[in-house]
Amino acid sequence: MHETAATKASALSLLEEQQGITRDLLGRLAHAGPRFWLVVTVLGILFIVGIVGVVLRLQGGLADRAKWGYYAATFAFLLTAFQGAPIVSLATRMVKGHWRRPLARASELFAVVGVLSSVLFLIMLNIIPPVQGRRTLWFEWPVGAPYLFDSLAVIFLAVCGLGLLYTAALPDIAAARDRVPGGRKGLWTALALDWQGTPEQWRLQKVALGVLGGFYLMFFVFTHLLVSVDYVMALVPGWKDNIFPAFHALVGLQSGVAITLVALGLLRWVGGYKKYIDMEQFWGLSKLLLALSLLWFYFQWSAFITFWYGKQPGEQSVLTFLMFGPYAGLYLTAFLCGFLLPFLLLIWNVVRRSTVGPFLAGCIVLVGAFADRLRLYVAAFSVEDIKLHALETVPATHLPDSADLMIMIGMVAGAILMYLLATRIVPPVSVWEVKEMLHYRVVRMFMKTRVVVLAKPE
Amino acid sequence: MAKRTALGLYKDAHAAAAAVENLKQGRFTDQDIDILSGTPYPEGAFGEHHIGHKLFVFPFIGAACGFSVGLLLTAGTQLSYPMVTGGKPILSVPPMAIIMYEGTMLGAILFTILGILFESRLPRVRKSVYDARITEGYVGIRVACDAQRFDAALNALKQAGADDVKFDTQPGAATA
Amino acid sequence: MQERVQISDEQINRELLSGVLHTPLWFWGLVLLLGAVAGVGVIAAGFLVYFGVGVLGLNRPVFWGFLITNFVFWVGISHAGVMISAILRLTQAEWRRPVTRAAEVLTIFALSTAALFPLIHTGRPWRALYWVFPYDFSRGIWPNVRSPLIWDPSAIFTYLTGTILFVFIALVPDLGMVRDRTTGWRHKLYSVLSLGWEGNPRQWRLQAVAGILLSALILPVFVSVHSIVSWDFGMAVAVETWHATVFAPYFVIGAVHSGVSAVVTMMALLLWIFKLKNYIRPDHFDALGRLLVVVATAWLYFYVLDFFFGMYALEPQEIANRTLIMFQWPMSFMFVLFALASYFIPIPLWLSRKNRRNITLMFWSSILVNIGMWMERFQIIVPGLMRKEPFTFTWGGYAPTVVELAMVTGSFALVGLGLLIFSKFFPLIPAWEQKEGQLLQDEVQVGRAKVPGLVHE
Amino acid sequence: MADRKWVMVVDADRCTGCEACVVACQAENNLPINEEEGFLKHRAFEWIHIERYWEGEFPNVKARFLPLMCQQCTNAPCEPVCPVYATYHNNEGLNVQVYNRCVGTRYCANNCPYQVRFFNFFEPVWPESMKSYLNPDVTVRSRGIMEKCTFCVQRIHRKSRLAKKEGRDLRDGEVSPACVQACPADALVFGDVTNKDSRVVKLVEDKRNFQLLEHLGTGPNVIYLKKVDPNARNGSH
Repeated sequence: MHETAATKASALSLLEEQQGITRDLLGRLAHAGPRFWLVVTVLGILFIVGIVGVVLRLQGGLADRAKWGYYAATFAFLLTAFQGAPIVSLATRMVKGHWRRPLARASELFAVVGVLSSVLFLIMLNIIPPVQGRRTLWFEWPVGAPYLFDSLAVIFLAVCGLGLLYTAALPDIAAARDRVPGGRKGLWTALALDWQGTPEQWRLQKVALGVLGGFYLMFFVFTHLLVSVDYVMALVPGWKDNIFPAFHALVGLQSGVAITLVALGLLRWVGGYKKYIDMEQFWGLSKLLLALSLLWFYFQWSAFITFWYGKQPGEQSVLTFLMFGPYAGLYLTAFLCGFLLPFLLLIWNVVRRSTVGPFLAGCIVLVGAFADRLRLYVAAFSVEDIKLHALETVPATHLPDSADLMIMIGMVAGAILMYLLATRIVPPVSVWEVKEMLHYRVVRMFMKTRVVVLAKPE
Repeated sequence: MAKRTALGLYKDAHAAAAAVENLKQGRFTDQDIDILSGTPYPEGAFGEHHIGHKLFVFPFIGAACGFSVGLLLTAGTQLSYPMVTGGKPILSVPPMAIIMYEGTMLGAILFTILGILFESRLPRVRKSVYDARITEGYVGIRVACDAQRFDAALNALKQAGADDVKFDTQPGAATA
Repeated sequence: MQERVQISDEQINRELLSGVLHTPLWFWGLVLLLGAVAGVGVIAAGFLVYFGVGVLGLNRPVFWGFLITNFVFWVGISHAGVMISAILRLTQAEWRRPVTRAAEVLTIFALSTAALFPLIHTGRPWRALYWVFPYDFSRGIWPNVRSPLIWDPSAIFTYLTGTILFVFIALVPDLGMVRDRTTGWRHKLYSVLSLGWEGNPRQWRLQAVAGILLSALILPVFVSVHSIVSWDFGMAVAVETWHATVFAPYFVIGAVHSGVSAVVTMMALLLWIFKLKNYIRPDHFDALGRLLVVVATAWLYFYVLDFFFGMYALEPQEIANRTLIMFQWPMSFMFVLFALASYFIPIPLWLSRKNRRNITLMFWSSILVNIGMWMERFQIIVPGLMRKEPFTFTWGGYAPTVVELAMVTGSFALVGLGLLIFSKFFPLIPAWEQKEGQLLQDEVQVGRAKVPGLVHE
Repeated sequence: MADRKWVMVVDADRCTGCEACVVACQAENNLPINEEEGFLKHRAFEWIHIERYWEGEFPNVKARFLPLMCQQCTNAPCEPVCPVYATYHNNEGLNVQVYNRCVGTRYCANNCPYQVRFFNFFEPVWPESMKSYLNPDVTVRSRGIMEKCTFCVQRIHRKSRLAKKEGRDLRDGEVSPACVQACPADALVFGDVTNKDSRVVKLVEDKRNFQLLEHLGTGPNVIYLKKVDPNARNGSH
């Protein structure tokens, strides 16, 4: 039942619609409102405060590991939430979901934060003790472990993310080069590498996106494995928990989805992209978030039930240390915000099919992720003698001082700042992908009812 | 009063839709008209009204029942037969949680099945006019109405270009 | 889907019912063959029950062997059904249509077969009832809910019940169709089974909703089943290599790996035996292959986590166990076979689209995967027991006996037999879903090209 | 009756590995007769057995003997995994096995880190002439069930009944399992640690004491005393 005349007519209107989109989205690129710059300045100041905090910390020296717990947690949070976000776009791209198109860029843009976390990692390197004579991922590996390999992983991840972002944004950059006047034209011309959108270029871009996407996912999981073991598990004596690296990465995926939801909400309500970002995107992501939240509980439960049933003294002390002892509060927060609240929110289809509900769930999950990272890293860093066979005495809680607070707030602010600045170079809603969608998403009559026809090109 | 039933069979779904339209114009309501097809059409394809259902209530009731049964069994057996094993508490919650979870899910599934049957009005014992060709791609439009409006119904069905029209011979009785 | 065939509903009915309405000679031949093999297995089981567990190759410390391995294996296979039907239903993957029912039915028979093994291999099977059922009200003697062996039956029972009902609900429209095509006692039978289905909008609407809702409900069960099976081992503090936190997700993903491979095998067989080339097309194998590449890689990740972080703590048993698996004949040989079969041969093959669309190759490689996964289960269970405790004095070995081999082989025949008999009574490919798929096909004009599309409500 | 806590002390320094305890246990508890095949198949019944480990390099090789029986763990891993409560902890600190309940899942044996649970793979048989030698106080186990050292619970009960009749508490050393009774080197000492002036209490406090696989937290009620030999390794080889 295809009415050819209708399709022709729609083809014409389609063209106009596409031009409209291009003009609109690139127009926003040309000039940002004062409100934007206000936010940027505020964030900038906070970022500087954060840097000051780091400097203060550095004066305390690197020897005392316990002092650096909050710094490490902040780094871990960036690695978890911000760098987890791009996976949302690449995963949904792999399954060819049309609903993803308007949100792909919003999530990919978070890759720029990789630069910040790589810089932060420089200090992390000097905090952990050498591997000799202690339980470690590397056994007695001769050279470079863990420092070399960990930093390589972190840097690769960042580079891969930037590559992904660049490849995905290339057509839009070219469009900006052609249309947007002003000082940044030179930059765009340089970046666009005379992209003309020939079929070969498009095909190449598609392949590149696939490959980079796969690599990013693998690097993400791998980096989380290294960091989680070298900076958390290996520092807690008697903690042998082989699901932990997977859990660490899982929280990454979960909070990646969450932070994307938050970004979408802000783009919709504050950024003024209501036209493009609609319930459909929130709906799709909220289903993903629900699944990942369930997995959160599943992974924690598998670890818990094994230790609880095992009843070995070593296991018991780890449970008390990380869940029910000094960090019970943080763990409770992580549990509520990482699993229970989002679960209770998102099982209702009414909530999932809204914009506010998923946004809210996203915020909650982010809080949970941060609490979880604090719990793990602060706890692990507060252990004195890591060469023991089992944790004999549970070390006391380590409370944040002013410097810690400055670091935590400042660095997160810095990450957001980078994101905002990036949106000045690359439109936060992918022009070419949204335009492409108009081809493949058609509304038609099916006998007496309206239906949506989704086409999936190979 | 006596009701009679007619069934129009259409090879072309559009024709069937037209028949429904005719009937609607003939002041036949959705209650009188039944659309029988061997394939699920998108909702409203024949201009039929939206079908409401309360299926989503059932799993929650089921879950509640299942959960309580699970709780009863696990807690009850442990308390009524208090044996210390491996230094675990007499009322060990984590194992209970696992079994209660299974109970909950089982309850939810069972009630959902019941809900599906109930909401789709199955099983259906009372036989009415039917034709085997419906599961062969034909669409059947069935009208049940008072004896005196019966001819109007037949005409409406025929007008839309029915490939075949069947009806019960005498009021009430059905032929298949 | 790329190449699209439009078949008349009448033809669909005829082709999908041929297996139900006519019984060719080969059918009886196959039934006899499988029956014989299964029979041998049953006789072996009789042996076991009559003479005692001694007829198995078990000893101290290896108290669990082939039979438990086989149990885990079949539970794993049973995860195919829900993986395919539920997840693909929820994600509205179009290519699921012909695959779903066969996969679910495979689940049913695999699970029932699996459930037999732990029961038979107990020392006193005739007493094992009160292991499961809290029936002894008079004396107030109850099963011990703290034991994973009580969690198991509860999970399996839930999963089995759920799947059977799920299959039935999705079967009702087709039963109506069969009812219209049969006469005599069969007509009566199917009239009863189809609950007087006549396909009005309400029934179809509920059918659609039911698919989604039941999928969503059965998915959590699906995850829990193999997790709980894994906890049979994970809870055992005495066997260092079993006592791993990663076991639950690791077992589940492994189950999906072997299960989906089993579906590939079965689809190929269906295609060849029932000549269903109009329904099972290279596209389906392509899609399944693509899915498997992802699943298998995820499985490998968890395998590495388990294998590596077992040794991470450098406990003597862990080291002893790894040395046994990797370097000591014949385990080392098995280890190499396992690695090649379960991942390193099939996955590289499936990376190329050409191979994925080559059905013969998919058939054999998917069988290879399941050989590998059977070994994987064995390597988890038995070596752990052989090098259980640091008291080297009681380290032991294990070699299966004829009885065990017969029972394992029999189990395969049993599942095959079940599927065959099911296919005699019900169409293994959902006819109505097939028709719906055709109805919803559409195209979108992009420039000069016609891009295949789908109608969504 | 009053809660007791039975404990056995094994002095590795005194043990000569003569295996008298093994024979005594065999006779007392109606263990099936172990033939060669049983040992070859790893199916022999030895509720208590002596594990022999060689130490040191030739020429100065030393044999170390480790008498091993059910450790009657406080947190016994074997107990919670039994689906039918066939094994549980009683108020005398004993880990008891209920033969009638047992269905033979063998899970308990898998989950015993000391490997001291034994399974009746076949129906045990005795020659006609030996039927009359069976101990009437001890159940003869049928096939398909699990069994293990009970600290000769039948002796404990007989003596406590006697004590009850005479209206007194059990005297220290009054109860002794077959193995303890038979040990010529006096390497095995058995007693109730709730009775403060018993011999085991003193031995338990000995500075040489240790438990097998302490890190598992099973809390065994069998206490071992180290060999007084500078280059001896402790029990957990």
